[in-house]
Amino acid sequence: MTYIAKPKLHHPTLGCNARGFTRRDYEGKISTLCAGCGHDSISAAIIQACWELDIEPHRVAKLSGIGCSSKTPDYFLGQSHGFNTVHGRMPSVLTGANLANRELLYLGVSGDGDSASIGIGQFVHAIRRGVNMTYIVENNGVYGLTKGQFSATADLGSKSKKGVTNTDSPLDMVGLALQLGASFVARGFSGDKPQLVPIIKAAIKHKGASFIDVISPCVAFNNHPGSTKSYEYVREHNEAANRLDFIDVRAEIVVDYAEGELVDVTQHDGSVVRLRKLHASYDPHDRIAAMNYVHERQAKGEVVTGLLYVDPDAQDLHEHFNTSDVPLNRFDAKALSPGKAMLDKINASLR
Amino acid sequence: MTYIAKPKLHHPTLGCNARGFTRRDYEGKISTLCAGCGHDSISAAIIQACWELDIEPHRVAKLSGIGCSSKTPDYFLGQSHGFNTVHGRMPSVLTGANLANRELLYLGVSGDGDSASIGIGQFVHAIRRGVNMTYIVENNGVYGLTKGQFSATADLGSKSKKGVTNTDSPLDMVGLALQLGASFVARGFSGDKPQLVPIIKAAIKHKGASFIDVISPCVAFNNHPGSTKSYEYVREHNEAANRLDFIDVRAEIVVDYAEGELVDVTQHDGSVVRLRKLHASYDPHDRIAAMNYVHERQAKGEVVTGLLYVDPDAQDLHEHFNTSDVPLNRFDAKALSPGKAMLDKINASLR
Amino acid sequence: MKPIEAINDFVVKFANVNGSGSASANELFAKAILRMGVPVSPRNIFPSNIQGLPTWYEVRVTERGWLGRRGGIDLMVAMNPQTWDADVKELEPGGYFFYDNTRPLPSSKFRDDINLIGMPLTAICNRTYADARQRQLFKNIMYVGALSALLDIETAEIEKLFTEQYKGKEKLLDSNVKALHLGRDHAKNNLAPIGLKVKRADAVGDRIFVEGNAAAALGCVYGGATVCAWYPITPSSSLAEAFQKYCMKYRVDPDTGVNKFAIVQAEDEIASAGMVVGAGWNGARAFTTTSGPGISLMNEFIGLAYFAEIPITIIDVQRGGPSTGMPTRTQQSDVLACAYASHGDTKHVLLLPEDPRECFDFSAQAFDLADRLQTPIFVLTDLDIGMNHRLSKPFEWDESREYDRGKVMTAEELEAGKDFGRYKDVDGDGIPWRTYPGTHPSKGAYFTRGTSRDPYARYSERGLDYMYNMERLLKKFDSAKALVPQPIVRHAPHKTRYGAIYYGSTSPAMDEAIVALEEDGLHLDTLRVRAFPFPDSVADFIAAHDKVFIVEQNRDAQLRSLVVNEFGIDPAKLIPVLHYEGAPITARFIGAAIGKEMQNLKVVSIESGKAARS
Amino acid sequence: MKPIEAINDFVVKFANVNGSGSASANELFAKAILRMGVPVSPRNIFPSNIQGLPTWYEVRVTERGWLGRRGGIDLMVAMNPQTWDADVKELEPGGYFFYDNTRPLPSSKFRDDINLIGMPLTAICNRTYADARQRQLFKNIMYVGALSALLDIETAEIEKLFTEQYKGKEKLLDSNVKALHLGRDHAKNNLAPIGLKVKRADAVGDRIFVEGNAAAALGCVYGGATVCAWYPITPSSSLAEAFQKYCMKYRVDPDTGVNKFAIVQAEDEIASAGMVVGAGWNGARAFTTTSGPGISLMNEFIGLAYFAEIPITIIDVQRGGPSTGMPTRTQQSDVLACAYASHGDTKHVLLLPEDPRECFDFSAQAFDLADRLQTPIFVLTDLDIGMNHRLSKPFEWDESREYDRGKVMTAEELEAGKDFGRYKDVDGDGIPWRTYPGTHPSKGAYFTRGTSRDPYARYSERGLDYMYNMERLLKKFDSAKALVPQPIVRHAPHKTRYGAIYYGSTSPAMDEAIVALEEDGLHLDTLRVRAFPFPDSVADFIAAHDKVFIVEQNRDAQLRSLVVNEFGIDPAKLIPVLHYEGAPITARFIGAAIGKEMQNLKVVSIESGKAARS
Ligand SMILES: Cc1ncc(C[n+]2csc(CCOP(=O)(O)OP(=O)(O)O)c2C)c(N)n1
Ligand SMILES: Cc1ncc(C[n+]2csc(CCOP(=O)(O)OP(=O)(O)O)c2C)c(N)n1
Ligand code: SF4
Ligand code: SF4
Ligand SMILES: [Mg+2]
Ligand SMILES: [Mg+2]
Repeated sequence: MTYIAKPKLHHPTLGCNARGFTRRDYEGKISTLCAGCGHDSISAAIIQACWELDIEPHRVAKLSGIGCSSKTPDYFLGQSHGFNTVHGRMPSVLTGANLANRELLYLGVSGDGDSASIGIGQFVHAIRRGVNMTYIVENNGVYGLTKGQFSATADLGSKSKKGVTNTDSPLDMVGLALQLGASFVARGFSGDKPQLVPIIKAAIKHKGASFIDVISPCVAFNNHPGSTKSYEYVREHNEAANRLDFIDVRAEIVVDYAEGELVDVTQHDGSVVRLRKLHASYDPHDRIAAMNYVHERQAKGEVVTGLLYVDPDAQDLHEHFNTSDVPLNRFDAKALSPGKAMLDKINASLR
Repeated sequence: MTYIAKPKLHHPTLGCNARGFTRRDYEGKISTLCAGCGHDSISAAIIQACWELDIEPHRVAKLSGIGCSSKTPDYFLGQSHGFNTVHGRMPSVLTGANLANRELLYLGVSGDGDSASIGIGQFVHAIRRGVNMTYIVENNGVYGLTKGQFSATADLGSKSKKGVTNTDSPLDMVGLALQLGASFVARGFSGDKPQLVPIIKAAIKHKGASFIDVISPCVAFNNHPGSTKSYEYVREHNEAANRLDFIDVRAEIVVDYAEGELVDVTQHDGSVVRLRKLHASYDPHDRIAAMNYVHERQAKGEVVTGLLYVDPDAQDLHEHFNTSDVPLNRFDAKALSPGKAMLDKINASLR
Repeated sequence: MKPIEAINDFVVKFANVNGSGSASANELFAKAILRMGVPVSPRNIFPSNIQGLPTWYEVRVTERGWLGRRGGIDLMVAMNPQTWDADVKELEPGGYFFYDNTRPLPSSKFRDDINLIGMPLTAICNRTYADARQRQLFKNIMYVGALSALLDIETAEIEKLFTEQYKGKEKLLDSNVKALHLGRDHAKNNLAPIGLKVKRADAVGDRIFVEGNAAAALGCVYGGATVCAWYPITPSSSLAEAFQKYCMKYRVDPDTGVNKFAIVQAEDEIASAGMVVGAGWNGARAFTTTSGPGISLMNEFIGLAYFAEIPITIIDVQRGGPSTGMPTRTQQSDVLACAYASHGDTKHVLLLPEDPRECFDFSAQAFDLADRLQTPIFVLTDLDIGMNHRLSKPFEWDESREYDRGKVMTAEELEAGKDFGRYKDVDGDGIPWRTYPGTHPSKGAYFTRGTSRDPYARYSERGLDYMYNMERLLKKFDSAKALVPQPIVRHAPHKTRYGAIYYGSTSPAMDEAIVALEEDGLHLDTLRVRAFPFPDSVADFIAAHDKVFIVEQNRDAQLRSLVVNEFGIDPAKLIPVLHYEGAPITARFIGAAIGKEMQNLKVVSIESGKAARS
Repeated sequence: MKPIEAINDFVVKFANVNGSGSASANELFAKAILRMGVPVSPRNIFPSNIQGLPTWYEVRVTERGWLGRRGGIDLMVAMNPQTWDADVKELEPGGYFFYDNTRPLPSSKFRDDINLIGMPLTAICNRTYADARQRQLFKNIMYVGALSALLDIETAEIEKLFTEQYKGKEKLLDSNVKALHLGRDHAKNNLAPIGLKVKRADAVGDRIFVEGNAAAALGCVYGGATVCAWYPITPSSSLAEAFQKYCMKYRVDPDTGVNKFAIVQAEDEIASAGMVVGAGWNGARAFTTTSGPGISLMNEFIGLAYFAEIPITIIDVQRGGPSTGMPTRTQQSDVLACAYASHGDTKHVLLLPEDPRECFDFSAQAFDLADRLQTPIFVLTDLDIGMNHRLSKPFEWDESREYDRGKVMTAEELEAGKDFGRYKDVDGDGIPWRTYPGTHPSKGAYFTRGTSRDPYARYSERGLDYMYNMERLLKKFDSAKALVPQPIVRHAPHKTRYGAIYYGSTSPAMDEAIVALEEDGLHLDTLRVRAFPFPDSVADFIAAHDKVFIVEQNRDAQLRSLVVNEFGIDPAKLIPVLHYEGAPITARFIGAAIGKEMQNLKVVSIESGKAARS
């Protein structure tokens, strides 16, 4: 049993953020995942990101499907409402929740089985609709909770602990998200917190469907040498497209290195994502170029990480729908029922 | 009520093919679709392709979901078994059927609602698995049978007859199929039979998952000016990547025009797809290039048609599974039950 | 053979080709009669197809106000060659057969016990109109004109309907009026009068003429639904589409122009259910509408909503099952599928409206019940009510009505230190308290899941925690009995040992059948069930009778098994009367079935009576 | 307080941390006793988690062969600090508490009515092994060694098991033997003897020791399944995985090396069902295996297979519902969900195996039934049978057995001009003929659909065609009664007015309870239902008794409502005995529940008897 509370998360000092919360205030129940599970590191990164963004914990809604990864929302943001829905169908539940109250922050946490296998349909459509959410897939290439069967992101030809070989070509969630028109697409690695935290922060601040594919090794079932989802492999083949700093609105921007290699992305709320390019070739505003970049690198066996595409002017489902700023769950009968007089008119029109 | 039997299909002469079948032998019940429905033209093209390929009608299995498009298998190949399954789930039924008897030809006919909306999940996974089939989406951007609601391929911002505006970004089935690793990807137009017939022939001869997206206008609900799925629009913006001739094994190849502008693709069975390139830029063997090409053209509002990608050496699910050539549905108890002696051994091992 | 004679009491059936524009003409015909103060009850019998297949429109003209399907046709308007033979066959002896005699037909195509009314519609149209489309459309108006002459329908009423319909489109108005009179005059001058007549009456009252789906949609608007997620499926699509229409009319903020609603056409029924669950969890009133296949797909989410206790509303407009079944026919065959939907031990609340008025009332009430009971509420209507115009009591709304949002703990209450156990029965009714996400910075947050948990929503695999929860759910279900619409009992003029239970769209046929049976001296008390779980009054009603008929429109007597199951009543007492061929049940069918049974029972009881005495 | 004394009749419970490798050690313990000719019945109680949470292994040692769960613990092996208090609490007074006393514990952590057996396991391990993993693993072997000394388990048997397990891995073998003796010797030298003993006996016979899931998988291999499509879900995954394992062993053509099977791990349960439907339609024997949530998702396809009449087999290894429920606990709560699965009027065939032997038999038979009846066949097993080793009659297979492929019309028959109506009842049993796709160039092709059709499979919306089909399906369902496994009746030594009906995993507890009740002079006849639809013999059994108990492991008495529903029996006669907290039902529970009821009934009947006389 690993304790998110301890070593992994804690800064030496239990500092307070602008709202006076310490990291502890962003933690949840004690994790019941395997010692060393990548998912726990992602929970830690989420906690860190929310703390740094001064988010009020209770203004976040955490939704997940079923799986080890989907259990994690119970292990962070203990003051937020959470919903462990059903397997593969979290995107629809999140969409509905988002429609009911646009004021909360929506965090969707899922696994590769949950999102790429059973859930790919709902994933596709939630992205298409531009639901305002941060959607994190904790991608380990297997079904952890059911003891190591292949998921749809499993490597072609990889062998399971039970000796079965996978013959289906793997789904590339990042390529798919780009293809589907997600307005924020990134990939991280549970083993690289410095890169992951700002990605999560930028995603949370992005308005629209933010998708983060996080490679998160399953130490119990898919961490063997050769697995492209193992710690070793990702460490060796991690091809960071960029390093980013997330600069919140309040902070003023200090340029601390040579011009030219910097890309600043200003999001709708004025917050800025600053990318330190590691590849001249690559431009985070060009969807088609991003797809290419990812496909080419992937073909070379590299795991491209970083913020791969962002459309800072994206619209979300509520804008599409022109829904009121007042959350729909707050209206009462007076606001919603057209009233008796109108009903009599309607009756008259039906005679 | 339109009669597939008449004008549309019939060649002046009721000629016989190598197996002695006339086109009539490939027809089915009288279509009950609207006069002018694109789907009827696709049925006609299928009939033509099967006739030209000398396929024995009863060796084809036709599977579909639910929708006007999914009704069409009743209107062609009357001597084939057909299965009008449930909405959006034809791919799984076809997969199972294919596993049971690898000797038949599997034709999956579906609509954009059936495959892109409710069915996208099963579509994705059937393609990933490389099921040996010809999968045709009769794409009109609407739900015809339920009277004109948007499907997932509907244009962004288009207005339905009932005055609702579509705010979801459309799915590009071709881009998706390429992304998913389909080994044969093409797009046709119900109004361009000369191009469509050879595409269908090549697809049928391809071993692996062949996907054809056929733009097929719905005259009842989505043929209005401005609809990218209308006859008018496609005629104007049809950007053929190539023109192809399908040359069956038996026929010897007559080169009838300048070298260089030709690409010959020889498939596993020796049959040849000959492409007359219309765009130098473009190479049907390069998946990533094909994706680019399609995305760029699409961005310009063009409808790219033709054979866009083919991997002539693709493997199918049976090869992945190493299943016997003898169809699984043909084995009897002697072949399948390990027998009494073995069972006694097993019992012994359990004491 | 004597020609049928009847005033304000006959059935007209139009046989058309779908997509030919006949629908509006036929509706015009029905409405005109209604405007003369004579109740009508029309029914569409349409194919699962867009254009070119046979479609029928059956209008029952009934001054006595019998809105059920009667069965039998007195006047056939045969406009579809494809179905000619069947249409000829279906007519009652002495009935009238109106047809297009432009092309002469051999007498073999007719019957000699019916009255032929030939009119050269095509000829007249071709003579009058150049454009093909016009010929097609005005032919329909023309036969309405002819019928108005034959049946004494007041042209004034028809013209009034035209003016309402074509406000601002004067050209269309005139051409329609012209076509009408063309037909009417031809009939006047060339056709012999017939024995069927419409006579102005005052039998309609303040009733409204509306489709159940529109009524239910309006009920959702008034009931405060703000989130609708749906997937198109016949016969429920028009409900969601009506909701969209009404929202655009009544839910757009006049000042800001923003929407106080969100409607998602989801990718399928699973997603629709999921969205509704998410919205319900987050405190919005949310519903989906579907039909049988959708219910099957929603099973997993229904189980989650039951066990995690999420308020959701599902309106199932039933059609012929199983599987894709008969998409354009009516049935009451999802009763069991909904009552016990999903794996494991589950029970769900069902509301069973009889007509548009109750579609409105129950849909609105469903949201109160969902919030109060924190569980899925099913409104089970069907194609017969949903997609046909039905004469119905006008809609009513009490201006002072507030929504019952159920047990929602507020930030204030939490702040005040009120104990919050999400799955704890603090009030003894089995209904726990909930909080909306985002309510309070440090209190009231909980983790919702479909797995077993303790009263404080903490994950638990302990048998005792599980049992506590499951038994509380039973208690909650019991609490529902008092909250749902109560049954309606009707006592026969004479005391009787026989009763009948029925529900939903069976109502009008049942009312008529009861009167017919009484005319034969067969008396029954009746109880109309309006919701599940059944209040104890249903058991009392059964206890008070020797034999109770249960009339339903399905094969397996589904409601009957619910009655047996929930009350532990001896099934021997409950005689099923089942009609499930897809067309709505008729008074004649019910009357015959119950009549026969009662005769037998009488005989038996007399004999056993004898036996006893001897 | 007297220490418990018992020979070959006690319950040992191991409390461990999951993922700590205790499972194999505990199984070793159970098997060793089995090898001494003494029946054991072990049960895993595990969490829905991979590593670090509490897990228990309960072994009942029972020379009399009672394989049900007894309840109560005589010897607790407490290896998990997390659950210490609960484990202390659960022990019977006078029971033995075996624990690791490396770290001294305050007496407050114990009870004074139990016997403590402290052994410094950690100390010994740390002393003996350097490597942490070894310390962990061998600690388990060591306590088995100690227990072998305390309980007189023959080391020879344990060592034999080692040799079988580590064939070829001598190093492992030796180190295990070493650890075993380390523990055994320590116990011999330091621990006081206890009152529980294992004595060699001859009570096992030729029975095999196997998990129901493995048995069912083997049944599928023997039954001729060639296509398996599944989606992982506890507790069914090990069934599909066993099928894979057996196929790789017995279904690879020795000459060509090709597979005579195809197994797809589908993307979800909807796809699994769809693939099985496609394969069944195309003439292959196909099955899927799942648990509750999967059944909910398969609902639409189940309805299609019922209505389009496609042979498919679904093995549902039931777990605690509703929703995600209790994934690692057992229940019989999918009975209704399966029997009436999907919208519209449907009824499905259920097979109800009691143990691994019947899991094998019924799974194999399911494919014959599916082909014969052309409909979904459900095999309803559960976690208790499926995931625990259970002593069971050995598997049997008649070498001459052929598969019954049902009514499949051949090319020859078609060629000979035999009339083919896909949905026509030509034999009077409601079962139509079918053709495999590709059978004949010009005859026998048809279009399969989920919509209504005529007997020749042509699309039809006619009520008569629909009714013909629906009533034929009822007839077919009736024909199933004679084909499914028949109930097993047991008559009490004394004539009795009481009966009991039970099924599935309840069997062993029931057998034991009956004997206990008889010892108290309470006699019941019993009937074990083995399939649905129920043959009439079930109704006869009920008719022959005044009161019949129906024992099941669910909340809502699901099988009882099937009995009432299908036979129209007065529910008052049927007394539900329900156990559904997630742990398997026990003989003690059944005995207590039935005993109490029967005492009451006796009293009542005597009094009413009096009443009658007076
Ligand atoms: C409908 C349904 N089918 C199957 C399951 C069983 N199940 C639980 S988790 C899981 C897979 C989880 O895989 P993934 O999403 O990758 O999460 P991980 O455990 O790998 O983090 C499955 C198949 C379920 N809970 N519900
Ligand atoms: C589970 C289910 N949901 C909904 C429907 C209703 N339905 C029938 S066809 C259809 C859409 C068909 O659209 P498409 O696949 O594009 O076919 P088209 O009619 O446009 O050719 C829908 C929603 C259904 N039959 N089953
Ligand atoms: S099984 Fe894998 S995914 Fe699950 S907790 Fe353990 S390491 Fe993590
Ligand atoms: S509705 Fe549209 S898709 Fe359907 S038949 Fe008519 S034209 Fe074709
Ligand atoms: Mg995973
Ligand atoms: Mg379409």
